[in-house]
Order: sequence, then C-alpha cells, then structure tokens
Amino acid sequence: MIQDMLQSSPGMGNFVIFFILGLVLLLIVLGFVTFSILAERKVMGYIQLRHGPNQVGGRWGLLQTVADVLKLLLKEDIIPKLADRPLFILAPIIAFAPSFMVLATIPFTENFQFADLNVGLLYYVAISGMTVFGVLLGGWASNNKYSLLGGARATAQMISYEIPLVMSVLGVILLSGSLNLNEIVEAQKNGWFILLQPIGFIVFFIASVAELSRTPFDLPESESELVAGYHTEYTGFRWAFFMLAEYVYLFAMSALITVLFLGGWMAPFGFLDFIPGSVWFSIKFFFVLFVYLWLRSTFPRMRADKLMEFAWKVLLPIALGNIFLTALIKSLFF
Amino acid sequence: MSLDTLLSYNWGIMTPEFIILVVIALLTIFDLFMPKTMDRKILGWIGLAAIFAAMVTTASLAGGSVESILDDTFRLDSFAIAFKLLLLAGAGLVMFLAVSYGAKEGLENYKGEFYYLFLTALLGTMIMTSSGDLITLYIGLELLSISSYILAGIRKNNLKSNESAMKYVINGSISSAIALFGMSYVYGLTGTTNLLDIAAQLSVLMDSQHVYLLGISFLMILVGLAFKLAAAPFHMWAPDVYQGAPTPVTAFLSVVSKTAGFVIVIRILLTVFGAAATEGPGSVPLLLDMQDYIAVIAGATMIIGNVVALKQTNIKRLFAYSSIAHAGYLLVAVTTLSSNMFYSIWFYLLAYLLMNLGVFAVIQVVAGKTGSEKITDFAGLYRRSPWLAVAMGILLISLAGFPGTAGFIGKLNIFMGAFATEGHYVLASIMIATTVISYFYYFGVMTQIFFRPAADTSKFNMPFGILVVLIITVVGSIWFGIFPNTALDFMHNNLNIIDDFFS
Amino acid sequence: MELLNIYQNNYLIVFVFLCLGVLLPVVALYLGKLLRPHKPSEAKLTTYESGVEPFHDSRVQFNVRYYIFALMFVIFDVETVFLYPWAVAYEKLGVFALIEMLIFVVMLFIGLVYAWKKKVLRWI
Amino acid sequence: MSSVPASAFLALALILFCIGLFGALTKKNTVIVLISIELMLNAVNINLVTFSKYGMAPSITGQVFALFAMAVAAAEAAVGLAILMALYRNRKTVNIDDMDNMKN
Amino acid sequence: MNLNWVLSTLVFSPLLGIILLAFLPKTQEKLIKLVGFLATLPALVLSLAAYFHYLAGKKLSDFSVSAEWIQFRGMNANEPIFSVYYELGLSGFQLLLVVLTAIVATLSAIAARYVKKEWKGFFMLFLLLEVGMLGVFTAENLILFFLFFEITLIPTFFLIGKWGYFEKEKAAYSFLIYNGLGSAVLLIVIMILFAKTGTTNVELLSQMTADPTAPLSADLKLGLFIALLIAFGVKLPIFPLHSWMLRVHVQAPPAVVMIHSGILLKIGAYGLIRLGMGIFPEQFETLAVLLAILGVINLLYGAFLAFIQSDFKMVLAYSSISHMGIVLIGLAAMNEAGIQGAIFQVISHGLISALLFFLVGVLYERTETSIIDNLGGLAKGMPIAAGFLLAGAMASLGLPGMSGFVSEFMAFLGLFKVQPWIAAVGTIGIIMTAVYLLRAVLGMTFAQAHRKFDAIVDLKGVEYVPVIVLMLLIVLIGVYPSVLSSPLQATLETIMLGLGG
Repeated sequence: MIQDMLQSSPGMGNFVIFFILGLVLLLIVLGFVTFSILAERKVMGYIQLRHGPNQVGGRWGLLQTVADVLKLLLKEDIIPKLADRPLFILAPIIAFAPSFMVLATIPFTENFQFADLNVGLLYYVAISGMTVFGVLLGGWASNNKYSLLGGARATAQMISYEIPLVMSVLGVILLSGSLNLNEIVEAQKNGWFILLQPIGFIVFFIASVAELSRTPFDLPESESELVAGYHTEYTGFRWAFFMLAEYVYLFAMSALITVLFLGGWMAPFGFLDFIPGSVWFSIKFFFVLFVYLWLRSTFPRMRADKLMEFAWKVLLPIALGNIFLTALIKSLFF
Repeated sequence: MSLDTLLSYNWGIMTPEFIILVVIALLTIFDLFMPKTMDRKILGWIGLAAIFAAMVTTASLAGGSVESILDDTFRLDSFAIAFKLLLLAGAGLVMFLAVSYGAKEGLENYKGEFYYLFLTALLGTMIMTSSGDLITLYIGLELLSISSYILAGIRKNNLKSNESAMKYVINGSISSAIALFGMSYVYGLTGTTNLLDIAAQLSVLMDSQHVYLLGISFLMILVGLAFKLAAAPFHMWAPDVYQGAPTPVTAFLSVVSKTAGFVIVIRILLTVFGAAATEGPGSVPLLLDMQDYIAVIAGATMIIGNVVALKQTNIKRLFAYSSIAHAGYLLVAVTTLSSNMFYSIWFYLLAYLLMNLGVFAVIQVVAGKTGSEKITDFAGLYRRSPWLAVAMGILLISLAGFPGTAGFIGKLNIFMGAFATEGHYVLASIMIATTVISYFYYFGVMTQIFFRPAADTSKFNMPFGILVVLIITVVGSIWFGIFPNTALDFMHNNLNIIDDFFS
Repeated sequence: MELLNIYQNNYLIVFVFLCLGVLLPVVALYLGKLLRPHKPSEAKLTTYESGVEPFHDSRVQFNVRYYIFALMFVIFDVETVFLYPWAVAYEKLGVFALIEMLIFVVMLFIGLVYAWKKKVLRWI
Repeated sequence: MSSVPASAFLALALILFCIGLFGALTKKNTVIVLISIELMLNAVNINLVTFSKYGMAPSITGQVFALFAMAVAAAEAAVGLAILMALYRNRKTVNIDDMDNMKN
Repeated sequence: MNLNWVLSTLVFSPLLGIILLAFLPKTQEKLIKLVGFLATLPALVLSLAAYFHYLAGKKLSDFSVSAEWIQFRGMNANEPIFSVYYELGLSGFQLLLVVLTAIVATLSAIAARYVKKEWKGFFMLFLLLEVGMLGVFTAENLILFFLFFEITLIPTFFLIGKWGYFEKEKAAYSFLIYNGLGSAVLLIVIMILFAKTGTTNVELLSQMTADPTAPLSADLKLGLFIALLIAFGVKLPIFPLHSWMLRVHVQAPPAVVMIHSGILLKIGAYGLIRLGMGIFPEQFETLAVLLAILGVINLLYGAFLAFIQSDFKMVLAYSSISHMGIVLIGLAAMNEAGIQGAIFQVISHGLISALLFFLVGVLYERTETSIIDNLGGLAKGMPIAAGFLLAGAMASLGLPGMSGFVSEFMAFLGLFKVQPWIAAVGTIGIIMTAVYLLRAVLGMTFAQAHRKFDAIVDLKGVEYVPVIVLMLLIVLIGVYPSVLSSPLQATLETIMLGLGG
C-alpha cells in the first residue's frame, strides 16, 4: 500500500497520509523519550548502587516521568524582561525540529522507513547540524551570562566534533559506495562495518557522544559550572523542548549507529534470519542506547580545554588517516 | 580512470606548478618547525630558487606542441608559456624585494607566512594561465585572490594593513561573484565548462534570446574582471589596498596580479566570446559587438587613473593610480583586437613589470628609511644616493613612455594596433593625451628627487635583493627600449600564440 | 515517472516531518498557555545571576577563540564537500582518485598542522 | 514538481543575486556585507545546479562547478572573517564607513 | 671607402663622454669640465669632415646607414607587418644643421664653465642632449626622429630645472608639458602614417603621399599636416604656443639657452621643412597664406613685446619669436628664394642667438643682472664685450654683410612675389627689430651708468673662443652665402619638385 502511494504523484492526499503516519511516529518517539528518561534514571541508579525513582509514579516509578511532563506543562512561562523575545521563543523550535526531521530517513527495518533518500547520510549530517543554531540562539537571546557562555561552549563543542564525525563516517561510505542508508545496510550483508571499520566506529562513537552533549562531554550544560548552560533562563515547556531534542537525538543517533555499523535490521548470522528484522534492530538499538547510559554513569566530565583539543588533535587526524587506510584496503582487497 | 590513464598523462607539462606546490608545502612545514629565533630569510631564498627552477622548466617547455592533460582542464600552449614566464619573472623580482624588506613595523613575525602565501598566489596565477576550463580558471583566480587578501593584511597589528585587506576582500569577493554569475550563464548555454567546447558550442548559437543572455554574461564577466584589473570605474579599491599593503605585496599586486588579470581576460574573452556568434553561425563575433564597452572602460581607466594621480601625496597611492592608468593602456590593446595584440600586451606587460617593480624597489628603500610614504620623502634623493636617484629617474621615464625605454616600445606597439585595424582614433588619442598628463606626476616625483633639497642627508643601505632588482629592472628597461626585438623575436620564434586561439 | 514520484514523495515526507517538528512545540506551548498560571512579577522577569543583582550587559564580546574555531569548522567542514562525492564514487574512480585525494588531504593536514603549531587549537 | 520551469529557478537566482549585490554595496556592517557576498555566490550555485539539470545541454559539470564554488566561498568567508577580526581588534568597529584611515 | 660608421659615431660620440664622466669623482671640477668639453669634439670634427667631404664633391649618400631594428609582428605572418629600421642619413640641409649643432654644442660646453654646482650631472645631461639633437637632424626615419626628439626633452628638463635661475622649476615644467603635448601630437601623426602606409622612412613617405593611389585621403592628409603644424609650432614657437619658451629663455643657464635658442628651436623649423613640406607639399600649399599670416603675427608680436621689455633676456626671447616669424614667412612663400631664406634664417639665428646669449651669460656672471637699466654704461667697464654685443645685435637686426641680412632679405623677397600685402605688413617688423635691439643694446652699452664697473673684468682667455668663432661665422655667411646655399641646392630642388614648381 505504501509502495503504491509512494509511486503515485504527490499531492494533498499523500500529504495528509504522510502527516498521520508521521504523527504516529512522533507519538512513539515521545513515548520513547518519556520512558528512556526513566530508563536512564533506573540504569544509573543501579550502576551507582542507588535507587532510581521509586516514590511516585506507581510500580517501578513508571509514571514518574509522566508526572514530570505534566509538571512542565503546568509551569509558569517566564520570558525575562531583557531577553530578545522573538529569538527566545524561536530557539527551542529551531533546536527541536531538526531532531525530529532526521528520523525521517532512518530505516528501522527493511520496509519500515519513511523517506528513502539517496543522500540519507548526508541528510542526517546536514539537518542535525541545524540544532546548533537553536542552542546558540537560545543562549544569546536569554541575555544571561551563563546562557551565553553555555551557548558558545555548546556551539564550539558541537562544531568541533562534527568534523571528526563526518570524516569518520567516510570509511563507511567508501566501503558501501553509497550515501543511501538502505544500501549501507545491504552492504553489510557479509560483515558489519564495526568489524571492517573499527577505527571509524570508535571515532564516530566518541564524536557522537560529544554531539549529544552527554557525559563525559556534557560541558554545555554542566550544572555545576554554568548553572545549566544555555537554557538557564528557560522554564516549563520551552525548556522541555531543549531536553526533548536531546533525547530524540539520542534515539536517532542510536538508530544511526545501528544502521551504519551494526548491520541495521540484519541478523548477525545467516541462520538467524528467521527472527524478524525489527527484532534485530531493536536489540542492537537498545544495546547502543544502553552503552550511552552506561557511559554517562561511569565517566567524569572532561575538562573544557582537553575536550576541544581532543577533537582536533586526536580524533581528526585519526579520522583522516582512517579514510586512507580504508581506501587503500578497498583498492587492494575488494 | 584507472592507473593507466593516470600514467598516460604527460605530467611533465605541469612540472613548474608541481615545483611551486611542493615548495609551498615544504616551506609551510619548515616555517612551523623551525626554531623561533632562526631567520626566516632562508625560506625566501628557497622560494626564489623554486621560482627560478620553475622558470627554467617553463622555458624548456617552450616550442613544443600544445598539450593538455586532466581532461583538457590543464592546457599548456604558447600563450600559457609566454605569460607564465612573465609571471615567474615578476614573482622572482618581488621575492627579492620581500627578502630585503625590513620596514619598521615589518613582517618579522609573519615572514614565513609571507613567503608561502606569496608562492600560493603565484601558483594561482600559473594555473590561470594554463587552464582550459572555467572551473580551473576560477579556482586559479580565487587561489590568487584569497592569498592576496591575506598578504595585503599580513601586518595584522597595523590598522592600515587591516583596512586595506578588508577592502580588498570585499571588493574582490563581489567582483568574483559577479564574474562567476556571468560564467554560470555561459555554462548554462553550452552545458560544458571546457573553454574550447564552449567556443565550439557558441559558434553555432542561433537563438537571439540566447545571444541576449550571452551578452549579459559577457558584461558581468567583464565587470567582474575589470575589478580585478582595477579598471575604472571599478578601481576604487586599488589605491587603498596598495597603500595599506606592505611594499612587496603592493608590488606583487600591481604587477603579477595584474598580469594574471589580463591573462584571464584574454583567455575568457577571446576564446569564449570571440567565438560566440551574434546572429547564427559565421556572423560577427559577440566580442566585436561588445568592443565599445571595453573601449569605454579603457578610456575611463586611462583618464581617471592619470588625472586622479595628479593630486596624490602618498607615493604608493600615486603608483596605484599610475598602475590603474597602465591597465587602461593595456585595455586599449585588448579593445582593438589587432593582429599584434598578443605581442603588444605581452611586451607591454614585460616592460611594465620591469619598470614598476624597479620603482617599488626604490619606494621600499626610501619608505623603509623614512618610515613614511610621502612623495616629499624623496626630496633630495639625488644628493643622498645618486645611483638610486638615477635608477628611479630612468624607471620613471620608462613609465612615462619616453623613447629609448621599454615603456615607449610598449606604447608604440599598442598605438600600432589601435591605428592599424579599424582605427580607434579616439581611444588612441585619449591614450596619448593621458600619457602627457602622466608626465606631470612622474616628473613631479623627479622634481622631488633631483631639484629639492634633502631634509636628511644620511645614506641608504641597499640590501642585496634591492640591488639585484634595480639592476635587472633598469638594465631591462633600457635594453628592451633599444633592442625590443630581443624579446619580440623570442616570442615569435619559440611560441605561436596565435595558433592557440585561432586554429 | 514512477521513480520521479518516489523521489518527490520522499521529499514530501521530509517536509511533513519539518511541519510536525515545528507544529509540536507550537501546539504544545499553545495548550500549555491554557493550563498554566500567569502571574508575572518584577523579580521573576529579571535575569538570573545566582541571586546577585544582574550587572552590565550580558552580551559581552565572546572570547576570540570561539571565532577561530568557527573559522576552522568552516574550512574543514566544507572540504568534506569534496570527500563525500569522492567516497561515493571511489569504486569507479580507482587509484587515480586515491592519489588525487591523497594530495588534497595532505594539504588539508598541513593546514591542521599549521593551526596546531600556531597554537590555535589550544583552548584557554 | 517537474511543472516548475527552469526559468523560475533562474529568476530566483537572479533575485538572490541582486539582493546580495544590493546588500554588499549598501550595508554599513561588514559582517552583513560578507553575508551578502555569500548570498551572491549561492545565487550562482542555484544557477549552476539549475543549468546542470535543465540547461541547454544538461551535464553533471554544473554540479561540480557548484561544489567548487562552495568550497571557494567558504575559504573566502573564512579569510574575510579573519581579517575582520584583526580589524576589529585594532579598531573596535565593524562599520565600513569607519574604514577611512587612508587617503592621506 | 665605407663611410657607414661615420654618422652613428657622430651621433653617439657624446655617449663616450657620459661614460667617462660617470667614473670621475664628482669633486674634480676642472677635470669634469675638460672632459665635458672634449667629449663634444669628436662630433664637431666628424661633422666638419663630412662638410668637407661634401665640398670635395662627393655624395652625401655615402654616409647613409640602414639596419633592421624593430619588427612588429602580427598574426601568423612570418613577415613582420611593420618594420622600423635604424636609418641615418644626411642631405645638404641636414648637414648644415649637424655642423651648426656640433659647433654650438662645443661652444656651449665652453660657456658651461659658469656652472656652479654638480658639474658631473650637468655635463652628462648636456652630452645626452647633444646626442638627441644630432640624432634628430640625421634620422631618416620618423620613429627614430621621434626617439631623438624626445631624448632632447628629458635632459633639457633637468638642465633647466636644476641649474636654472629663480623660477627654474616652473620653467622646466612648462617646457616639459608644452613640448610633451607637441610630441604627443607628433606621435599621433607618425603612428597614423605608419599604420596606413607601413613605413616611416621619410623618403618613402614623400613618394607615397605624392602617389594618388596611396591609402591616404586628402582630408586625412590635411588633418595630419595641421597636427604636424601644431607639433612643430610648439617647438618653433608659433604665436599662441610660445609662452613656455619665454620662461625657458629667462630661467635656463647660459649654456643651455645657447643650445636651446640656437638649436632646439630649430628642430621645429627643421621638422616643418623636412616633414611638413617634404611629406605634405599639397597641404602646405593650401595653408600657405595662413602660415604667412602666422609668420607676420609672430614677427610683429615678438617685435612689439621685445620693445617694452626691461630684461635683456626677455628682449632676446621675444626677438627669437620674431625671428622665427621670418622663418615662417620664408616658408609660406613656397618659392626657392623664400625657402632658402627660411633655412638661412634658421642657421643664422642659431649662430646669432648663441652669440648673444653667451654674452648675456658673461654679463650675468660678472654683474649678476641682465636688466637693461642696471647694465647701463657697460662700454666703459667692458668695452670688448660691449662691442661684440653691439655687433651681435647688428647681425640680428639684419645689417648687410652679416648673416641676418641675407636671410631676411631672401625670405621677404620670396614672400613679396606671392603675397605682397602680407609681406608689406611684415616689413614693419624688420624696422621694429632695429628699434628694439638698438634700444636695448645701446641702453646697456652707452647709457648712463647706474653702477661702477671698476672691479669687473672684460672678456678674457677662453671666453674669446665662442665669441670670435660665432662672429666669424656670422660674417662669413653674410659675405659669402654660398657656404650655405651650395649644400642646400639639392635639398631645395627636391622640395620645389614636391611643391610642383
């Protein structure tokens, strides 16, 4: 059915249908975010030998985050007097919209993908880069020193780590010869790229942690240094959208890593093919997600200068070298 | 494209470029890893050696047939060799100036950068001369421009230098954007960026609508390149930039950069628009149709350059306007499209290179000593250093176009073309009249040098580099003034530019 | 025609996602407005500076380092413009492209080394 | 979307180019001037890409050209901003009209 | 015997002096002046030798040189589209001017003993100037002519601007600009001729313009001729274009004025005759009346203004304008007598003005003034100098037996034949000449003395050389005009042939 629709000429009807489907995904994602926050708290609680939410929210604190959301919704909305009002309002939207947009191109299973773009990977990289604007604008519009500093820091960090990120993924592109995420998955039929591209994977993973501003690279919003950073002045649902964006990115990035390096929906061995792709995808996806949570609870925060220098002096040269190593391997062995 | 294709190219024809490229990379690394205290002059000498080596290889490539590699994007023809030799010669002389540059707020901290940025700009010009494709042409142009922007602002703690660089960036970028916009239409009408293919496509252009579009693109390219040449009315940046930039950079901009500008003008205008038909195949080329526009620019450039130069008090601004005026003279040759156009432009650029670089060498010595750049600083130069004064006198006379110097023969060549073909009498008359106007300011400098008493009678110290430049330029100016055929015959016997364009 | 339709539909989906991404905050904030209290006061509207009275304008000049990193980003990010198509087409281009790209990246690397030695990469 | 004629893209490019040119020539703030120049270059890119799809003789070269133009534009912007920073440090202004230190 | 080398050596021999001077220490005043003087001698010797070669009845074409010089190439053609040759040659007219130049140059080198500073630079420029002048008169080719023509500009500019009197820079500038404009116009003419005909050889051009199939329309030729008239009119100078020349005469140092008035002005006349008449005879004829009127205006204007001057230098300057009027008058006659008169006038005025300016220099050296009133009673203090001054003035006003008479007489004779009315008006000028010159000279020599001349020395030693040599030549021409007329014969015939008479 979807195939037919895709082949029909685009029009208002298609738009409505896509809209409904997209809305479904949005709700799923929102649900995911709600519970991934809970999961994060729980996981961290267990790792650090303390309890996660257990007082409110029914069994295992399942409704804890639901309550959180409601609280945010009901909070008073304050826009500081000295803030740049239009930008202040715009910033969370700019930060959030791209995070959702990138989901459009990720192939969850063989058939479950919204937009099968030829330049899917490039699309992801390009659109995710836009979030920086939201962060920077938010920091600037607040007219608060902490916010400004946080925004600037966040921007510097994000753009610095974007370079190794895009460079490291070149190895994958070289091997698959395509930017289409589906084709990249197909290309992993004989071996996941995590095996062929270990260096690229490590660089990509580290850079992705920094892009997500998660520990150990959570400087942009280090409470103890910046009083929360670029969103200091935000309250209620406006603040929530910055958070939401982060978690949606977490979702998207986990999915992307699954697709790029872990073979997407494909089974690790041929004989396991009978298990459906969605299951495989979910397993891998949750594993990656778990690693992110794991990292957060075990690592201390890095020093700001180390952080920046790490991107330029370590990751970038390694990524550049990896490109040529891959190219060489490819022309010698493939 | 496999390894075979790679090896099948005759890479030898790119040797000069490779030499420069490798030396750029080496110099960058040397500069980075050399101890801070070490004198960076050695880098300059290495650069000079590279330029010399490139020159020798370029000369040794002369006389061969036209070759092109890399899918016709890089083309080595006589035109390229002839102008590459000029560019390299000019760059070599500027390098000598740079090595001996020791102004008070000098380049000490940035000297290393200076050398390799300078070579990068040179590489850009070389690529421009040899490119057979709009893309490489544009890349070469930008390589030159971007390096020049930085060079102009290399004294980063000097306000004038900053301003000069800023103005250069803004004007340069706008102009290249305009030219690029014009080029995009050319591409659109032909579907290719290869110059020869474009020419072939355009020669059979039929649709009048397309011709109209082509006309617009011609004008845009012309305007964009006129900025680069500092032709009026797009010359406003030149005086400020020349004044603010360090003297060797000014010399580079006014000579090498300008030469490269003319190279690209000829390449694009002649190949692309010389072939474009106005009304179907075989009709009058668009270039001839548009000749008047070039003529207007040429006339305005000569008049504005020479007249505004009259009231300058800063020596570098004066020579900025002077070089604007010279661009005007050269544009006359471009306008006339006479049969000796290449020879006259080439020879004039040679003469201009010699005389202008010599003048900048003197300016560098004098301004370096006094710390300011006023024309009055030259007062009594004859007393302080007769040889320097006489050298400057000869160079100025050559710039003014008096017989017995290369400047005269250059102008003679251009007149010849202007009168020979359809007779651009008005343009030629403007050229002669403005030449007379130019006597005022050239001789104004002479008055300071020879007639006025010196405020300070201390002697100059003449670094080796300056001495070399002065000897080469003065001797060259006179030699080519008296025996111009030594240069012209070299051109004629070893190179056949005409075939590159009309065969 | 079908390919074209698929192509266009794909981008229509992207557009839908954009709309959703913008609509969600707008709708949520609008709904929130109906629910949440609104009692502004002078103190609430001041800028937060750890409880101290705010002083000076907050929009101070950034440390110059931020700009330098921005410039570095511009340069390196745009260079990937050449790397991506190259990587995609690498199979067809072969060794020739490898060598070309090697030269390109060596130049890029020299740029990085330059910045490194000039202490541009040092934060603070 | 094939119903959109090539001329629409060209017109868009032309309008963008003119806006850029206008901005570059009239604005006082150097940063805005630099942005305007970028706008002009991007107009060129639109042209090139349009021509590479709908031109007289469509070819991929236009896209290649556009890529090069982008890279060059980035380099130009980087150099422009760097120079602007140097200027700002010495002069504390980004206003073009304040750049009048010469002419004497 | 092959005599090809003679002219090149003649023209470039002063360069040897320049090179020698360059290596002399600049404090050696005596030595420098000696070398400077000696360097003018080879040209003098060679030019006199050439003159006697001619007197011996041999052909002047023996001296012609022709060599390839510049080739301008065009598209594809292996043959150059335009060629310029290095061509030097002599005709009778040119021979006379070369001799005149050599003589005056040598004598001015003697006069240069009054130079007070920077002798080295002075003599180097002076010798360069000589190269230019000799080249102008021997060039057979317009480009070469133009080259030498411009070479005279630069040294003159510096000689005036650096060694002149109070307003030297202004004088130098007006000299440069007027002459620069003139030469610019000249260049246009040359280039158009070159582009249209493909040659710049004067002979060939003369033949070509006579040929009706040549690619030159009558209108173009007229235009070119008018341009030429302006170009040389500046140099000559013709009335509205003369103001620069007054300044130069007053401000330049004596040696330079001798050269300037004696020779440089003659380049204008030479150009008009050789190029104007030679290449465009028909157009010359068309404008003959205009030229005659201009000549008379020059004559009268110069004479009237000379009358009211208080500075003797100004008197001489206006007298030069006036005398150049006579040249024009002679030329405008378009007949043999007139043209011969004009050429005579060129040479005779060269000698006379050189003599007078030398004397002015001598006087100025001793009294530091050239104002007529201040010099009153000169005859008492400096009888010999005063005597020569008077003799010079007599020659200038055309006393029979001296060169001035011959030339003026023949010029007017020529004009009376064709334009009696204009000539009649012109004769007023002759009378005026006598009046103003006598007023000035007598005012200086015999008038009431306003100062004491006790300490002032009369002419002495080497100063006699120029005075006597010039005086002798003036008298020689006056008494025995055929020293000039016989070499001129051939030239005149050619010109008359061109004029169709």
